[in-house]
Amino acid sequence: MEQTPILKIDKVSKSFGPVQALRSVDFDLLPGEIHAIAGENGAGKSTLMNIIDGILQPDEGRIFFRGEAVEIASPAVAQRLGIGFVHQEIALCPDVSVAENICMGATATSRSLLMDYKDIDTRARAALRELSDISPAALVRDLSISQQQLVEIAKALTLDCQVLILDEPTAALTEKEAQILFGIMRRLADRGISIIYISHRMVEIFENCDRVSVFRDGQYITTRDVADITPSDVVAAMVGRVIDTLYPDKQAAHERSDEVILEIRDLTEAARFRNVSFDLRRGEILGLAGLIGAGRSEIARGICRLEGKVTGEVRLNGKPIDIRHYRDSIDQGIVYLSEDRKGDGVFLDMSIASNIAALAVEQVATRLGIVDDSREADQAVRLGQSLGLKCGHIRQPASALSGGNQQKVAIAKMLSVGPKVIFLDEPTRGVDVGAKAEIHRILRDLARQGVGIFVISSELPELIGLCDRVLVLREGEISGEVTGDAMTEENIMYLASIEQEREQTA
Amino acid sequence: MDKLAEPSAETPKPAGIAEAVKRLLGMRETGLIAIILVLFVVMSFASPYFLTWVNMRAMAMAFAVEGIVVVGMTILLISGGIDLSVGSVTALAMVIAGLLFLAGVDPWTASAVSILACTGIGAVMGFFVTRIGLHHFIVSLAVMVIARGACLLGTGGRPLGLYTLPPEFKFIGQGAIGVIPVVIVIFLVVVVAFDFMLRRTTLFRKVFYTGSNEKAAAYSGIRTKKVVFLTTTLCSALCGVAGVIYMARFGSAQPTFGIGMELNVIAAAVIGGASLKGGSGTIFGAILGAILLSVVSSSLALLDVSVYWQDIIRGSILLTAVTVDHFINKKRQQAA
Amino acid sequence: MDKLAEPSAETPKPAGIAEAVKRLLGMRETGLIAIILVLFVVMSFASPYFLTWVNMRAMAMAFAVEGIVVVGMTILLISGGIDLSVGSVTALAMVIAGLLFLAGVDPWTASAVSILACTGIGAVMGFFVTRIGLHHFIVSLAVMVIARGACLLGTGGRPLGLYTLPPEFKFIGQGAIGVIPVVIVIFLVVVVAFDFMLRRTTLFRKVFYTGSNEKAAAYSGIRTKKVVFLTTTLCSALCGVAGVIYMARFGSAQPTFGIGMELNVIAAAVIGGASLKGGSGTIFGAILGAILLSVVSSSLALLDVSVYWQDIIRGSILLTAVTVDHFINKKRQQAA
Amino acid sequence: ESKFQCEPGETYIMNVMVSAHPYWVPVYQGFKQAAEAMGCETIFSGTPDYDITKQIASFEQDLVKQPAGVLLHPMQSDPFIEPIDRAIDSGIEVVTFAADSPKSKRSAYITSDNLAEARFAAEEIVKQIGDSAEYAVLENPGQSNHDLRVTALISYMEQHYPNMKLVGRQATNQDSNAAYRATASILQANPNLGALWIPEAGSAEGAVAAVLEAKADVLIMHADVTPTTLEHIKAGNIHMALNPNQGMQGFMGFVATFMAAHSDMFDPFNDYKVSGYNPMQIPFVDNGFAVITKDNAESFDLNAYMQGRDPN
Ligand SMILES: Nc1ncnc2c1ncn2[C@@H]1O[C@H](COP(=O)(O)OP(=O)(O)OP(=O)(O)O)[C@@H](O)[C@H]1O
Ligand SMILES: Nc1ncnc2c1ncn2[C@@H]1O[C@H](COP(=O)(O)OP(=O)(O)OP(=O)(O)O)[C@@H](O)[C@H]1O
Ligand SMILES: [Mg+2]
Ligand SMILES: [Mg+2]
Repeated sequence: MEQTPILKIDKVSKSFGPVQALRSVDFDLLPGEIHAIAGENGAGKSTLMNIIDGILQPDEGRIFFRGEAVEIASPAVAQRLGIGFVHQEIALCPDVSVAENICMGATATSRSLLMDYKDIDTRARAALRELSDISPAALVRDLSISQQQLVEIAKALTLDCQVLILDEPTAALTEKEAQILFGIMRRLADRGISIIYISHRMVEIFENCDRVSVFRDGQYITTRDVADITPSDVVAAMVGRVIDTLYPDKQAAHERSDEVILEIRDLTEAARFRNVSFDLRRGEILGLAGLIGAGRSEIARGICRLEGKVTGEVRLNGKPIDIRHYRDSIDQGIVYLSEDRKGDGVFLDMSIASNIAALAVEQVATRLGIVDDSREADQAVRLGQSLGLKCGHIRQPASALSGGNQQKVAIAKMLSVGPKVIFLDEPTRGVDVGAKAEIHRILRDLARQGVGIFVISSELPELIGLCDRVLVLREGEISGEVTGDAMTEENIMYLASIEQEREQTA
Repeated sequence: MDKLAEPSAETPKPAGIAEAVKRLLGMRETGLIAIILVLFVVMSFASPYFLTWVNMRAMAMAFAVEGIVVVGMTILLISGGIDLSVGSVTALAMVIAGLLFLAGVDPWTASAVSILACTGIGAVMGFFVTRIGLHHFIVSLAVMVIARGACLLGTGGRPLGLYTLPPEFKFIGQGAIGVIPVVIVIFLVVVVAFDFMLRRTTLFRKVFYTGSNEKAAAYSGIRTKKVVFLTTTLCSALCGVAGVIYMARFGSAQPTFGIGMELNVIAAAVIGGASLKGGSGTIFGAILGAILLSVVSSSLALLDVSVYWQDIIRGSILLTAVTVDHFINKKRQQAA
Repeated sequence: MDKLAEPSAETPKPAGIAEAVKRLLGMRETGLIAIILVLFVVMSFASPYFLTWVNMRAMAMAFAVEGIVVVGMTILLISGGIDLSVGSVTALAMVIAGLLFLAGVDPWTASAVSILACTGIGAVMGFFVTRIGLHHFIVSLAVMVIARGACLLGTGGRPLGLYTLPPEFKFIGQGAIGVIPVVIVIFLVVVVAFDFMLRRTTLFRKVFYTGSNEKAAAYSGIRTKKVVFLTTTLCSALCGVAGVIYMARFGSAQPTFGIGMELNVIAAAVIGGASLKGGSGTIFGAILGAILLSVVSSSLALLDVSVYWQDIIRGSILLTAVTVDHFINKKRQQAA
Repeated sequence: ESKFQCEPGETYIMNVMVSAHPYWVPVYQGFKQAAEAMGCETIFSGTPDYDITKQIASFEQDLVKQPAGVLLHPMQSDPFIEPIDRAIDSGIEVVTFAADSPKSKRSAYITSDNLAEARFAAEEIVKQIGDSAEYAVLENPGQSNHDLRVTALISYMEQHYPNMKLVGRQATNQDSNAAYRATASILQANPNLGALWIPEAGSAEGAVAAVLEAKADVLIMHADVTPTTLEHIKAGNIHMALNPNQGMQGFMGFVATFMAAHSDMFDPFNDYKVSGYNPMQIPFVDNGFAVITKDNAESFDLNAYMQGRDPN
C-alpha cells in the first residue's frame, strides 16, 4: 500500500538555546490514518506539533503538505492548510463564552462583518453535543479543567480540517469522555481525515490507532503498524530499555493495618458534596474515582481548606485538627497536588528550584529567614533526580520544561515538605510511562513509610493498578467502595454512574 | 443560563416588562446605573437646580468630548493595552489643527490632517508594542512626554487664539441641533457606533479574544499583533477627534491641555467594568463610569462645597461607588 | 542536558575576573548599566560641568528621596499591585509631620506619627484590595485624590514654613557625613537593605511567588492576601519616610508636592525590568531606571537645551533606552 | 573701577519652574534686553516640570557654571533657603522674582503686587455691578500668587463692601474643562450671579465658554492673558484682564541681579562693611500691572510681540 503522505516532515531540527528539542526528525502522516506518537516527557512531541501548527519555526528542515513544500509561518497559515490542533496546555479565552471559544477559528477567518451569534450557538452546540452537556453560553473561566479540555476538543472539531492534532487530549478526561472522543476520531478517519494522536496511555494507542511513531531525546526512532507490535515494544523503543512492571506491588496482607492516619467524617459543602466520610489507613493507597464534575477535586481541596466552606470533622492520627487555611494544613503535614498544573501548580516564570521550594521556603533558609541558594538548589537536584526530572539546569524557568516535566516539578514541590498525608489530583497527568512507573513506585514507598496517600485519577487502570482500595463518588456522594478483586473498571464505572443507568432503564 | 445569550442584554425581544427588568438586573452595568440614580435622587433633593435641563446639558457637555477618548481607551484596555498619552495627544491634535488653520489651511482640512497625524502617532506606538515588543505603559509614557514637547515646540508654550475659526466649524463645538448640542450628538454617535461594533462585529470580537488570552487567540489564527496595533491606533485617532472638537468648542488650542486626563479616562473605563488585564469591558459601562465621575464633580461645584473638602469627598465617593458596585456585581453573579 | 546541573552564574566561586565579567554580562541590569554609561560618556564630552562633584551631588540629591519610593513601588509591582497615590501620600506625610511640629510636637515624634499614619493609609488600601477585592489601580486612585484633599484641608492650600525645625532634624535632609549628604546615605541604606531582603529572605520570596502566579502561591500555602496587604502597606510607609526626609530637606511642607510623581516612579521600576503583571523586578534595576530618568533630565538642563525641545528629547531617549535595553536583554537570554 | 557694563563672558541666568509656560517669555525678553544694553550674556534655565526637586537640581547645576548671578523664580520659598544661601556664600548673587524666598539671603525681590491687583479688581467689580451683588471666584489652591489674588479680593470685599455676597468658590487648577464644569454649576446654582473673578487665564477660557453657553449676563475679570481671552476681551465677553508687567519684571530683575553682583559700585551710608552683607538689598520691587480692555487689547498679542524675537 503506497500512499502519498498528506503531511511529511523532512529532517526538522529545533533548539531552545542550548537544549536541542528536535534533531533532524522525519515523520509522515497518511490520509485517513490515526497516527500515534509516543515518547518520554521532553522527547519533543509537542515541539514538533507546534512546528506543524506554525507556532514555532524549525531551525532546519522542510515540511511537505500534500507533496508540496510549505512554510507554516503562523497558526493562521496552518488553519488555512486545514490543520487543527488540540493543545496539551489548554489555550482558551477565559472571559469569553464557550461558544465563541469554539468558533474562534471560524471568526478569525470569517469574511462577514457582523457576528452571527445564532450560527455560532448552533455550531458550538453541534460540536459539544456528543462530548458533554456544557452550556455554550457559560464563560470558560467558570469551567473545570476537564470541561475546558472538552471545549478545546470541540473547538478543533469545528474546524474543517484535513489534519487533526491531538496532544494528550485525554490526560484530564475520564474513560467515558475518552471513549466518546475515540468514536469521533474513528469517524473522522473514515472520512479521510488524518489524525495525529499523542498519548502516554499505551492502551489508548493500541486500541485506537493505526500506526505509532516513537521519539526519544528529540530523535525520531521508528514508525510501526500497531498490529505488528506490542505495548512493551513501544515502551522499550521510547525509553531505550525494557520496563517490566508498570505498577508496584500492592500492600501485602501482612502489611495491612487498622491504624487510621486520616479520618474524615460527614464532610459537606453545600453545593458540591454531602456527608463524605472515609478513613485513610496506614500504608495504603486510597483511590477516588468518579465522572467529570462528580466533585472529587472539591473534596480534596475542601479538606485542605483551599476553597469552599466545608463542614465536618477531620482527624489526623486520631486527633481532631483545626485547619483554617491551607498553610495550617501544610503545617499539619497534609498537602494537595493540583490537577491544573499550569493554572495553579507551577510558577511558570520562576526557576525550577524556586518552584520546588515554594511550599516551605523556610526549609531552605537559615534560621534568620535568609534563603540559602545552595540549599535550595540541593533540594531541587535531590528531588528532581528522584523523580527523573529532565531539564537543562535547575535555574531555568519552569516554562522551559515539557508538560510532563512540569508535572514532576509540581510533585517534587509536594514531597519537599515530607508530608504525612498527600492528596494527589491526577498525579500522572501527562507523565510518560517510565516516569509514571517511577512516580507510582515512589508513592508506594512513601505509603510503606507510613505516609497516607490519596489518589484522584480519571485513568481507571491507574487507580486499579496502584490503589489498595478505591472509593467511588457520584454527584457529590460516596456511592461505594471497591477492594481486591472487585476493583474492576466495570464495577467502578457502575458505581460512578448508577443514577444514569436507572434513568436509562426507566 | 443554558441558552446562548449575546454578551449582556442583546437582541431585544417583545417579551414583556418582567423579562426586561430581569435582563436589566442581569447586566454588568446595573450596579453602576443604580449608584448614579441614587446620586441623582440625592442631588435633586440637595439642590433645586440639579434636575434642570440647563444643568443636565452642562454636565453632559463637560464629559462628552472626553467620553470619546474613553471609548478609545476602553477598547484598548480590552485588547490588553493601556495608553498614558491620551492627554498630550489630544492637546497635540488641537495644536496641529490650530497651527495649520493659522497658516491658512481651511479648518476642515486642518482637522483631517490633525486626526491623521494622531492616527500616525498611534501607529508608531502600535509598532513599538507589537513589533519591538515593549510594554504599552512605557511606550505611551514616552509618547506622552514627546507629544507634550511637540505641543510646546509648535506653540512656544503659548495658547493659540483661533477666534477667527469660521462659524460653520465652531458649530461642531458650540452649536446645537434643536436643543441638543452638536458635541453631544457626536459623542452619542461615537458611543453607539463603537458599542455596537464591539458587541457585534467580528473585527472587534477579536479584540476581546486577544485581550482575554493572546496565545489562545493567536493559536486560533487571529493576528493578535494586528489587533493590538489597531486598538492602539484607534485610541490615538479618537484623541485626534476629541482634540479637534475641543478646538472648535473653546476656539483655541492649548499646549497644556489634558494634563492628567489619562488617569480620569482610565478610571472611567475601570469603574465601568473594564479589566486592566484585558479581555473584558463595555463601552456602555465605561461611559457610565465617566458620567459618575463627572456628575460627582459637577454636584460638588453646584453645592459649593469648600474646595478643601471637595477632593476628600470626591475620592470617598469614588471608593464607595466601586465598592458598592463590586458587591452588587458579586450578588448578581451568584444569583445567575 | 540530561543531568541536573546548577547554572554557572550562581554559586560564587573564586574564579577570577573573566568569571566576574561573565556574571555581570549575565545580569538583567547589564543593558541598563551600559546605556547609563554611554550617557555619562557622551555628557562628559558635551559639558565640562557634567563630571564635577557638585553636579554629581545635585543629580544624586534630585532622585535619592524619590528613590526610596521607587523601592516601595517596585516591591508592590512584583507582588502584582500598583500604587497611584505615592505622590499625594508623600505630600501628606510632610503635611502631617509639619502640622504636628507647628502644634508643638517635637519633630522626631511628629515624623514617627506621620510615617505611622502613612502606613495606616497603606493598610486601608491593602484592606480594600485584599478583603473587598477591588483593583489596586482604582483604590489607589481614590486614595490619591483623598490624600491630596487632606493636604489642602490641613494647610489651607498654603505651604507650611518649618524654618524653626531644630538643626539636628534638618541634618537628615541637609547635612552631610563627610562629603556624602545624609539623604544619600539613607537612600543607599534603604536600597541595599531591601535589595538584600528581596533577593534573600523567605518573607520577600513569597512576594515573588504571589506576583508570579497568585493562585499557585495560594496552592503552595502562601497567604497571598497577607503578602499583598504587606507590600501595599510597605509602599505607603516608605512614602511616609520619603515625606519626612523631604520635610527635613526643604524645611517646609508643601500640600502640592509630588503631583505626577507616580508615573515617574512606576516608569523607573518598569525601565528597571519590573513587570506590570507582577512576579519580576529588582530593586537594583529600578534604581538604575530612576538614575537613567534623572540623569537625562539633569543633562538636558545642564546643556541649556531649549525647553521646547527638552520634552521631545527626553521622551525619545526614554523610548530609545527601553528599546536598546530590550534588545540587549533578548540577546542575553538567547545566549544563556 | 566698575561701570554699568559686564566683563566679557559675564553671564546671568534666569531660572524658573514649568519653563515652557508662556508667562516667562516676556519676562525673559526684558531680562535679555537689559543684559544686551549692558553687554552681558544670558541663559534661560530651569525645569519643564512642576517638581521642586528638579528645580533645585537645575538651580544647583546653574551654579556649576559659575554665573555672576541668578534671577530665580523659586517654586516654593523655604526649600530654596539653603540652596540660595549656598550660592551666595560661593559668590553667586541671587535675586528672586514673582515668588520669593524671604528667609534666604537673596538680595532683591521683583514682583507684581497681587494685593494691588486684587484691590483693583474688587473696585472694578463694584463699580460695574454695584456694591450689593453676588460674585464668585475660581481658584488654584497651592500656587501662592493665584491664591493671593483670590483671598485678597475676598477679604477686601468683606472689609469694604459687606453686602457683596460670595456665592461660589471652585478649584479649577488652570484646567479649562474643569473651569467650564465649575462655572456651569455655579451659574446653575446662582441665577443672580453678577461677576466672576479668576486668578489666571487658563480657567478663564473655560469659564467664558460656560457663561456664553448659558447666555448669562456675568462680568468676567481675570488675571494674566492668553490669545483666546484677549479675543474674548475684544468681543466684550470678558470685561477686563489684569496682566502683570512681565517685561518690567525681567528688566528690573536683571538690573537688580547685576547690581547685586557689582555691589562694589556702591558705598551706601550703613553698616554693610562691618556686618559683611551685600549692600545691594531691595526688599520689594513692584513691576506693576496693565489693565487690558477692549480698547488696548491690540497691544497684548504675545505672538505679535514675539515676531522676530528669539525666545531663548
Ligand atoms: N520554550 C522553551 N524553552 C526552552 N526549552 C524548551 C521550550 N519548550 C520546550 N523546551 C524543551 O524542549 C524539549 C522538548 O519539549 P516538548 O514539550 O516537545 O516535549 P514533549 O515530548 O511534548 O513532552 P511531554 O510528554 O512532557 O509533553 C524539552 O527538553 C523541553 O525542556
Ligand atoms: N470555579 C468554579 N466555578 C463554578 N463551578 C465550578 C468551579 N470549579 C468547579 N466547579 C464545578 O463543580 C463541580 C465539581 O468539580 P470538580 O472539579 O470537583 O470535579 P471532579 O470530580 O474533580 O471532576 P474533574 O476535575 O474531572 O472535572 C463541577 O460540576 C464543576 O463544573
Ligand atoms: Mg508535550
Ligand atoms: Mg478534578
